[in-house]
Amino acid sequence: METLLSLENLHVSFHTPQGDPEAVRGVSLELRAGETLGLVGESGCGKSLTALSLLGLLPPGATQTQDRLRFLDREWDRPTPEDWRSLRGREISIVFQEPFTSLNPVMRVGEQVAEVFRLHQGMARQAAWAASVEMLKKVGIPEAASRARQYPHQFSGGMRQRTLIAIALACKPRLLIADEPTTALDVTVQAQILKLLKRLKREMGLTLMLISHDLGLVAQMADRLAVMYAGEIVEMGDLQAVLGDPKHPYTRGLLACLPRLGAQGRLASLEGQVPEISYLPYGCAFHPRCAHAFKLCRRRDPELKEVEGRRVACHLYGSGE
Amino acid sequence: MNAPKPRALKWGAFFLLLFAGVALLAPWLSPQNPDRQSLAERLEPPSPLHWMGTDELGRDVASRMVWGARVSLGVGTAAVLATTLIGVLLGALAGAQGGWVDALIMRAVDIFLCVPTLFLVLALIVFLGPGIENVILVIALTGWTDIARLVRAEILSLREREFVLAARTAGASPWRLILKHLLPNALGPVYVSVTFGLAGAIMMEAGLSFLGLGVQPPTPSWGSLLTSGQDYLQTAYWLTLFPGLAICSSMLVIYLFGEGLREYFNPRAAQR
Amino acid sequence: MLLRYALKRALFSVPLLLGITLISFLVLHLAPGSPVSARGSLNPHISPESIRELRALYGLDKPLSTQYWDWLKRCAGFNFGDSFQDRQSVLSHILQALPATLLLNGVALLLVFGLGLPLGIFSAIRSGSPLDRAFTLSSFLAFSIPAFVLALFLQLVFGAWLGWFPISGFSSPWSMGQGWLAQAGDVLWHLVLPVWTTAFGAWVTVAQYMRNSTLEVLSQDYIRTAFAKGLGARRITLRHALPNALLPIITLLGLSVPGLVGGSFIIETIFAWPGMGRLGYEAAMNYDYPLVMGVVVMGAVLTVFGNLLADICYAVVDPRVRY
Amino acid sequence: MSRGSVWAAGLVAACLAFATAGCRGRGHKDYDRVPDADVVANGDARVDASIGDAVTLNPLLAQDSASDDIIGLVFDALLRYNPGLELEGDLAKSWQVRDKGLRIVFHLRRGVLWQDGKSFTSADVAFTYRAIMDPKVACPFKADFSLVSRVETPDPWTVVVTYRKPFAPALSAWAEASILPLHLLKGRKLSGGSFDSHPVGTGPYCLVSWKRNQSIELKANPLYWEGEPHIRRYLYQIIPDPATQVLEMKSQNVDTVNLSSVPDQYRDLSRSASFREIGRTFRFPGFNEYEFFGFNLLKPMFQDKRVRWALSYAIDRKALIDSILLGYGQPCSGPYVPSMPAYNPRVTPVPYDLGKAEKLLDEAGWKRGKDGWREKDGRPMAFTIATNQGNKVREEVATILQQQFARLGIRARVQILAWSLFDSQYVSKKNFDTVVLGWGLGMDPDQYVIWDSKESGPGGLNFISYKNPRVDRLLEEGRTTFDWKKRVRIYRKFHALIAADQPVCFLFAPDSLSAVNRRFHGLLVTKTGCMWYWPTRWYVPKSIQLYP
Repeated sequence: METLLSLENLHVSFHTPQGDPEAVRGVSLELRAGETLGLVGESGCGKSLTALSLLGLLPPGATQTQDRLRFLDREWDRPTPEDWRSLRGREISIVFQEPFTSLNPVMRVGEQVAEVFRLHQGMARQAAWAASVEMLKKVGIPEAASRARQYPHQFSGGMRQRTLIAIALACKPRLLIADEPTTALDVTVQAQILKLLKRLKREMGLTLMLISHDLGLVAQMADRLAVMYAGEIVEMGDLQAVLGDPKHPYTRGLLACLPRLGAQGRLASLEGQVPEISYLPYGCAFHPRCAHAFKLCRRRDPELKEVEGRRVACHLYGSGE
Repeated sequence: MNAPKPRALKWGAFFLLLFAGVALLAPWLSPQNPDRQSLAERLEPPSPLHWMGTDELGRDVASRMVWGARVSLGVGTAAVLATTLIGVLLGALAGAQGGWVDALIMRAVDIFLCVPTLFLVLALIVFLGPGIENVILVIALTGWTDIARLVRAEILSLREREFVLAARTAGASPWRLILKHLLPNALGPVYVSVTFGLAGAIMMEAGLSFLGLGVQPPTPSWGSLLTSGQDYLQTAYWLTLFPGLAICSSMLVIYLFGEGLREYFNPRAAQR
Repeated sequence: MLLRYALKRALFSVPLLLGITLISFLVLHLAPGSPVSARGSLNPHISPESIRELRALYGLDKPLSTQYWDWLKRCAGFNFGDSFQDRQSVLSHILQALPATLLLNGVALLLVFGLGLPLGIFSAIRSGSPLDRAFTLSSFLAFSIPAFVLALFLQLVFGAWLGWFPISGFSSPWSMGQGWLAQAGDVLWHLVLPVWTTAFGAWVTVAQYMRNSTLEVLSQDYIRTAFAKGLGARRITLRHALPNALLPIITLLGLSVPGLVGGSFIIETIFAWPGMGRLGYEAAMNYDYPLVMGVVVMGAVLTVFGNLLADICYAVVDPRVRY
Repeated sequence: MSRGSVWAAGLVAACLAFATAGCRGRGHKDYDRVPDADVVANGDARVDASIGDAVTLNPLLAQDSASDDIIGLVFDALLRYNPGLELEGDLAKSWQVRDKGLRIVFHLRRGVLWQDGKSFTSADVAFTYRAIMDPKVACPFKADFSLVSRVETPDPWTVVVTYRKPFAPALSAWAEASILPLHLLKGRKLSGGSFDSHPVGTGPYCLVSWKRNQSIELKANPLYWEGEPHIRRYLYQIIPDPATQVLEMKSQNVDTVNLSSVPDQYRDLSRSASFREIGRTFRFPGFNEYEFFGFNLLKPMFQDKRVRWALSYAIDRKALIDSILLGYGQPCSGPYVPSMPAYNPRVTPVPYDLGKAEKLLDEAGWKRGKDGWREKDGRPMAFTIATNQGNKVREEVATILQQQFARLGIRARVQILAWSLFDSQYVSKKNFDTVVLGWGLGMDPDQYVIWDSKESGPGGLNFISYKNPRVDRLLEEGRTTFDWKKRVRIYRKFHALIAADQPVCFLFAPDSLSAVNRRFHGLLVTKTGCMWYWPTRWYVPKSIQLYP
């Protein structure tokens, strides 16, 4: 499978009166066409920022730098607003976590979908409306024709998320980023949305980047998995490799916290908390919470290295077993 | 993620305390006795002796400004607070409850807007007699209607939000629903109306004192200084300049303080 | 569905108007003094005996309830009675003063919203920039300049010194003979300075409200979704940010409808503008009950109508409110 | 370009597009040294500025000065005052007083026409009397004619008025009553009718148009019995703000302005060289208005004459005039203004003498306590000074008096109230200590309604409750003697008596200040004014006429 997108050495920092702390400290990743990459980590580890940086949608007050961003045959080191606009909606789309506030409350739902058709494919008003109704049907909204005329506040949470998906996939983008798509929904609706995403991915040959703090959810969907901690990717590889034999202490800790059917005894939990990005410890950011931490971990921040079919950023594997 | 810019809040609070200090410490700060007339020095421009010149009766404008701060800032802030309090609460109640409560409050708004204020004031003077509290009462009685309608409109559009419905289903009492959920998001227009409300209240105090409801001569207030300056605008500009600047700067202080508060409570909106 | 709501509100406004007139009538009579004392007292020429006759003529000696009832009956037939001062019909007084005030406030309102809204949006988008800070500071300066200072400045510079505009007055005195168009041009020419004074302080308020509400809207999630769709900044501002930011402004517009009729006494006095401000003030000062009630009724109708209009517009623009 | 100037420029450009008539630059020639200066020419117009609009043009209803101004030009009365402030004939050529004042016979001028061409006869005078007394009209100055028993018209040119009691002020009443046209009003609505805004009189100017609260346009009456006025058009422009009036005057959009209420504007105009080229300023002693500081004589503190005199000595009248009126006023010593014939020159205004004031108060028992404030049997010497809101002069007087009395150890508090409140709750109910007020008097010296003890009842004008039988007798006598010289002597004695009693401290009479455009010639300027007989005297030389 050829590489759809590759990102090298992404840094995201916020400027505040007390200095410019970095929320993302040199993340590099690539996405192969047609695969599903899961990006997991506790909240505040920079996974959403990484996703947003792929579309240049960082909130004001944040600045992003990267060595190179390559998408199919195009390549940039510092994309201009026009470059970002050429990607957004047409090549890469995104679905956010908050369905309740992500739709314009005073515009009809059908119109918000049709807008993308009119903009990217220059469709006339009628054609765009028909296409939008079609798209809403595709994402599983009942009586799409009549519901399209309604307003967002008349839709349930699940239906609004489906609309957002319809908007994102209207122009058949190559990559769909789903940033915690189901977090705000209840469990039953969650399952439906995931099933929908799987179906659409298959039908439209999509590449999917699924971001979540819920390992269980990602495990059902992803082909490859990347674990982030304090603004860095600490372990990345095939799903089975990472889940079956987790190498990085943090990954191991995360998996230990997952409730298992039939398992007895107290759930394990990781001591300590995710460090504040403006007061990061030296060397490996995880070392204060790592049982195996030794002198080197406290001095140097480990790079990602190939270890048994996946890449890990930990000194345990650097200098021999 | 990043700490909100405390600068606006810091500067706002600093100036607010400064103005309040000037008002409270008037007796010690005022260079001369504000009521001492010296008809010989009538309408003199600002000079080392009189920093802000003298008024039509030869009284020192600088000391009248310092003493005037006591009335104007006192009445101004109290009236604006009262107006905002009544307006926000009734507006929120009308917006959140809807139905007959909403109709009742909104019709009260219509009534208060239409009753001729001048006669209301004159009637009040007879029954309550002149006095600063009555000035605050009148300003509040006639001022709350605008804010009420603005807040009600904001609340109406918030009402449908899921998180509100969720809170309501969880059995939140109307007041908890309003105070905890609806109001924090509906305070947008309130900031603006408070800022402009202050200047309005200061000028209204002058109007009401002019009719005999508020302070009686020779007690100074910024508003009365300004209105008496109108007759000498061409010959004595300073009678109008300094009260005008004072009102403008107090508006600025309230704005800075408000902006600081907003940044503190709602960083996302202010970050744009 | 909206029609039902509007009809319900319109029907409900009749008792409301009655309520307003009753309360105003009571407040009028509670206030100390009376039409007779306002003019006649302490005037050596007027004898107590003719004051008594005046009271009888005005019907002031009848009990309050009958006075109100008589007024209400006449009011039903659109006859608001005669002004105490010159016994001309109240309606004729109002109809003479109303056009001047509607013209002045109407044009000022257009200017205020026409200028205030774009500037508010502009400074919200540029929020935080030195330009925005300068704009906010200048808006406070503008707001705290008293009307009479600005009026005098305009009169001195543009009236007396440059002579571009007339210093005061509604129309050139000897313009009776000219054609309709010339007279209209003449009135517009007289309108310039008063409108500028009226609008100057107000458009700043609208600009700040707009800036504030635009800032609020720009931080919402659906704006981020719009960007994610790849829409251009201009389209996002017009199609997504503006409609939502305008909501509080509609209420503001509704609130300024009564102001349309009220007229500002100070500006009308300085520019010798024959408007409702002066009419209302003089009627109040002379305790001219029928004239005051006439002005109150008209103000009430417009206020109730203004608020009703604002609520309907709000429901039209914001689907969430439609009930 | 910063945003501020971009916006301003945009607005100005937009307004300029409106400017149709272009600017009205008025090059002014040198009005005095004009070749045809003394050639009486007809034409041009006089634009007069007034603070308020006329309320009604119906003489039966008019009470405000603006209405009186216009009515004075459209109508005539039987008599009028001359520059010497004595009565002379107007519509009546001459008059006699018969049977010791019980009957007055007026001999009317012949050949006088109404503005609509009908001839003026005695029937009009009789009709006017009946209209004034009509209860449905409730004419405010009806009282001046209450003593009339009959008005007969033996022939079209004589009117005989019979009184139940001799009533000297009757002559001045007939000098103020405008005569109404019988043929236009007979059987029609006397008040509230169309006549109120379309009056027809016998005066020098007729009404052209009345744009309410804007302007009243009059034109010369070709049939006027003293000859058609030279100035063919007169415009009464309503400009409520004195400062704006002065601006319009400087740009020659207005020709005559009354500046009495804005002495600082008068001073600037009279000192300005540029204004002197186009206009003249006039200052005359005021003749019908004075301000006073009145006591409530029902209050024990003020019943002691020494206290009243002490307070009067404590008032520095010169300082009041210099600071409030910029010196444009005369201190007065009694209920008359220095320029009135009835003023008693031998009674001098109370001098400013703190020493005497201190002595008198000590004698009266109001001694200074340890803290310097005066008190008597434990009660502090304190009272309120009340006045009505809206009158800047009185507010400043009250505030200054408070300060001047403080020097004497008296705690005075100022109370400024809206007029209706002041009148109904304080003055009529007599619950006040002292007031700062003023009286506007007519031409006739009779002040019965103000000072007679019988007038101190509720609603009466003697609200200070001044009772002095000798004064009552003098007033009664003054009302019944027609001989002008004897009347003047009576009222001068009355003036001296009141001054001795000091029921009120008479303060000052503001001067009357005005400005007139220099292009007008033929002004009759006397000690008492410059507007005398202007309709028949004023003219503008052809070469410098401003209006077509």
